[in-house]
Amino acid sequence: MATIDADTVTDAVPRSFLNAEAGLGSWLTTHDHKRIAILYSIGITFFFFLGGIAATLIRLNLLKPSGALLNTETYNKAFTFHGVVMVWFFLIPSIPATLGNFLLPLMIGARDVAFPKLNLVSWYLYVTGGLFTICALLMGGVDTGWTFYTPFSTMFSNSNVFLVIVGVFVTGFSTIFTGLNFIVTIHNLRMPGMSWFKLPLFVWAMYAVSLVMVLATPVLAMTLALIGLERGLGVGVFDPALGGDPLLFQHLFWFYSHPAVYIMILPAMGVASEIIPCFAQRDIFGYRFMVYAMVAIAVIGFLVWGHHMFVAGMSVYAGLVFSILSFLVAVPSAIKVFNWTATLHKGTISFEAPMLYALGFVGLFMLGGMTGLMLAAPALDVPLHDTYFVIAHFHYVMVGGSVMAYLGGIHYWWPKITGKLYSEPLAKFSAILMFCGFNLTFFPQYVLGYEGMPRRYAHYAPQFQVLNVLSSAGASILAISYLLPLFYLGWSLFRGTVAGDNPWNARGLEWQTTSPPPEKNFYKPPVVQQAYAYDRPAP
Amino acid sequence: MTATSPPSPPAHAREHEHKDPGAHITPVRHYLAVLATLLALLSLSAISALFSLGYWNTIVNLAISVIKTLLVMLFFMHETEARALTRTTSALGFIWLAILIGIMLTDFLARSLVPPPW
Amino acid sequence: MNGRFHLLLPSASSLSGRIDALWWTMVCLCGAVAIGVFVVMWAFCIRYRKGRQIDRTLSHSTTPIELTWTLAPLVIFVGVFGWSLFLYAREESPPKDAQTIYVVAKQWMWKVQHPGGQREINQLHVPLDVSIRLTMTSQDVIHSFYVPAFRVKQDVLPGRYTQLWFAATQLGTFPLFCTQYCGLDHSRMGGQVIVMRPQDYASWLRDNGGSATLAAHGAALFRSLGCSGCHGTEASVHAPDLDGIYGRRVYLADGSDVTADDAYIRDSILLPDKQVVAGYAPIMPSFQGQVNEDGLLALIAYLKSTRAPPVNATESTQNGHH
Amino acid sequence: MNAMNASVSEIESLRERGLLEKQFDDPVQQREAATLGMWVFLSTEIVFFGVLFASYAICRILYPQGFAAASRETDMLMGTIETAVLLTSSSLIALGVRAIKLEQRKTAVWLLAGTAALGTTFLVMHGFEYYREYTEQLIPGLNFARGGPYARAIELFFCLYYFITGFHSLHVLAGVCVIAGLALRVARGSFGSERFTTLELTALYWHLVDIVWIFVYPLLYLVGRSG
Repeated sequence: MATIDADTVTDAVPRSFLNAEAGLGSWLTTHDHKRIAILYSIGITFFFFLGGIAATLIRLNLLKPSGALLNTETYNKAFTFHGVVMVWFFLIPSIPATLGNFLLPLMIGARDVAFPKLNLVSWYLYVTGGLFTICALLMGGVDTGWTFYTPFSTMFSNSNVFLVIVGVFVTGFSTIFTGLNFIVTIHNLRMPGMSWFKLPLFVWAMYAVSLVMVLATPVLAMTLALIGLERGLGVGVFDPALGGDPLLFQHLFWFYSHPAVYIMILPAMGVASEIIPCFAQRDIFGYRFMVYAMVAIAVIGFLVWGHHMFVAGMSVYAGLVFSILSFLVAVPSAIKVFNWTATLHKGTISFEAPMLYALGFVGLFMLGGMTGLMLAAPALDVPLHDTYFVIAHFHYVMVGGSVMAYLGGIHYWWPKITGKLYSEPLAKFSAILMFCGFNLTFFPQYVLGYEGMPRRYAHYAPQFQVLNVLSSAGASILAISYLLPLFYLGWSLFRGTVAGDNPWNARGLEWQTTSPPPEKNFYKPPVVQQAYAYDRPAP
Repeated sequence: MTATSPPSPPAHAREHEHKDPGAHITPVRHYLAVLATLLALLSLSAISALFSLGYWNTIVNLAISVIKTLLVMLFFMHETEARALTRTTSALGFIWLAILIGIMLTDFLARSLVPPPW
Repeated sequence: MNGRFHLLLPSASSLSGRIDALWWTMVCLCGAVAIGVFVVMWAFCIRYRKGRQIDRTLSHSTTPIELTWTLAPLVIFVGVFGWSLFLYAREESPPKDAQTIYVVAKQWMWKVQHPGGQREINQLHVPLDVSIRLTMTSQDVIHSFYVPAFRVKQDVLPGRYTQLWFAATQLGTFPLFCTQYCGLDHSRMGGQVIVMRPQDYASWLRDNGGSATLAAHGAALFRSLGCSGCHGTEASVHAPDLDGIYGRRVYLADGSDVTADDAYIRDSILLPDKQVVAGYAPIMPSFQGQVNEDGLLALIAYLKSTRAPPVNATESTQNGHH
Repeated sequence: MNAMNASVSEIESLRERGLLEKQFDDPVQQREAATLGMWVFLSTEIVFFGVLFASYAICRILYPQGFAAASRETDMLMGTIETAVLLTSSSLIALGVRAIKLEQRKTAVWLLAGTAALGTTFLVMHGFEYYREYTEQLIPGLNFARGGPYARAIELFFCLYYFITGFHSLHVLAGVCVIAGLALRVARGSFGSERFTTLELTALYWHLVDIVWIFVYPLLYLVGRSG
């Protein structure tokens, strides 16, 4: 339990973890989970806009059927770079490394994560991996697609695949160590009285995500190592000339990559499960079912990777096994969507920006999830696989889901992290703009996919141009809506009004300490209540 | 359900009391006995490989390896005294490996079967 | 390829109608649930918004409704799975009488070879209402043969044969795409599938049938590579007789038996001692590197065209092993 | 001295002597966290090597005779001795941790040094094996020269052989360096019955490296020996 000696707030600027020590050195060698979370958020924002630039190039190029901007090779490198940066350097670390690092110890009443030094090592691994990937970009980029399918990535691509592989390999270990840190923290550092079923759903999300991170990422590390060795030696396990089977690579790659998409979505579910009860001022609907659903998604998520390979030459029987399991994994997600909606029942709902992002998340995640159901049926996956239907599906879940929830979480905990309030009207405007821009960008791609436009095409058949122009128009609106938060959140850092300890009247231990919290998290030990006890006043 | 605000405790109580694994000291002869069994099993697997038992060779070798692994895990890694959580974590890696190989086999073994007539 | 934009994709193959039925059912089902949830969400947001005086006492028994929306999706999903399972199995098992056309995918082109010897690049002429089975392989990376109008798609793997079948039910020209990323000109590796009336198709075959049929080309290769030296009828070397081998059960040295299909013949040419026939010494050299994918397909076509010698011949030669 | 309910003064003294980090409340919680963290890391190592075993399993199913022929090319005697060396080193480090808990510093130093020595012997024997295979032209990508029907399968086997033994030897090398370092620190007296968690974790890591080899040995050296 956190033994605290209360020392009162003395000078004008309240002492907090932000100004506990000054100087860049103190930031780069900090062991404080809150500072490491902020270091991560800087890296993540940088990589988000780097990937965003690649996305803009792609959308501009697709304005014309014969490619408006880039030649074919640059286009191939642009979508590969967009994929690699967005998947490994933004989506996977975004919520766990920033909000997770900052809030997990606070939410369970601990002073820090279990291994603070390992937490800092994870950040340096993440940055080193990032540097390798940027170095690969500067040396001419990669043209294999973020999936590195063999034998193209090992035998036929002469772009610097090796550098990106080393980059992703190193960042993979940053994810493993973060997962390890969270598992041990949740198991061992809960304050007395904080039993498992009093944990907020965000902590449950971090636990489920850490399980997936720890058990899936090593498979990626070794698979990419095999690719690197095969490129170096010229001979390897996936080489068809040697009798190796390219499908073996796809099995190993997707055994990691499907759980990886659950690494991206589970934290978003945790954030939504925190925001919706707060702005509906009502207990979450079906807390136990939500917990079991999260852990079920994490575990069953490991059994379903084959739905990426229905048309890849896999046997019919394996296709059917993976299909039924993929339908099974969709059930917990359906439960969660219904529970979020039911949480609004009989609440006192207010519509601040975090709530708009959370409601947007629930809506778009549901649409994304449903189209996932269509792709889980092999008979429908055969015509739709590797078309823009799949692109629209995973962007609905990733951009409509994870990015919306990440921004919702940033807005929701912004007062707690920085102690300042952002400008509410601007935030609401950018949330609504993002919702509209997003739908205009990706809904036409569902129709394009149904029409049969394949993905990763630098040039496309002229009949697809109308929808592509629509999609590119939506993309420009989306880009603007992503730039807006940079300004008004940055502005609030300097000019924002001071936020109290609990501006949203939320429940949870992190709202029982000052904002921004002191370096040791709590001045006096927090009071443990039932999770989401909105029927009682905040302690 | 009142808020349980514990007093500032000199010695807090963890929810579940459990004995401290570090304190228990196993005698030396246990370690040597385990080592002897391991080396015996090693020679057994080497000798068994020389007999032509068809596919049983692989099964025997793998079974011996599993026994050796259990011996090392239970005695050298003090799994017997560790708490349930550590035991489940140690088993997790092997279970996930079994999932990977098991479901992958449904593809590689079923590929030669002719697709269903219906 | 400059078809004008039409929202509804043409349904031009025997199975595309059934797949569209499943597709539109799923669209309506998901649409209904999505609209349902949106309406409920909007209703709650308006009805229970802050500042509106309304009864907000919570009833605490949530389990029954939780169970309903756990089991209901499960039942629907199993239903959809059953339907798609039935369809997928039909898609994956071509009818016995399907005509085989060989496709070799190469970095950024489709090479099509008809049994009659006709060769096409990025084009495929097929007769109306005839089941066509495409036996496909790739010379370099993974490609994917996709005709949206027929709702068929199959990845084409190097070192292995994959197959795809359809029966075209609509005349006309339909776009063909490569959907598995295969490098620089992946987006240009498209083509057309031209569905013709049977008599037009027959005349097209005659006009383009200039070069020898695939089987004849295979027979020439069979002699030029020296296969006939051992496997010919008057050969002195003790080697299995290959007449009428295609589709027959072959008994191997290690006691197992296998059907002599395309893959078996291809492996026997490139890796002769992988599956040695019972009663024969593994003396056949490997032809790896001496014959390319097109040559292999020609040899297979030739072996398919040979007939087993009449039954009254001596027992030993009939099933090719002693 | 690891009393369960240490009083506040004891906890403060532990913190001054750097035996208890600030985020933990008592030494038992700290040790449990360290052990759990190590076991989670060991699970990731099992899955990390598991991918190689999965590839081995699939390739062996595709080419059973080829793998049997290739396995006959490896040196079975050398493999058996290496396994025995690693098993013994595993027992030595277990005894070493026991000795530290009993404050028998002298024996602990010798046991740890013995473990590191056996680890190095293992690596040296691997060096000889690789050199012998180099002279017999069995290294794919370098000078692989094998004819016969199973040439491709043998090359595939040896690709896997070098990947598996290579990654394993890297782990053994890392283990040997860490254990040698610990032996020095034990000799200088910085470990005792109060502070042995680092030693225990290194022992867990070394036992895992041993377990991986327990599975590698039959899969690489004992296939088709009865030929």
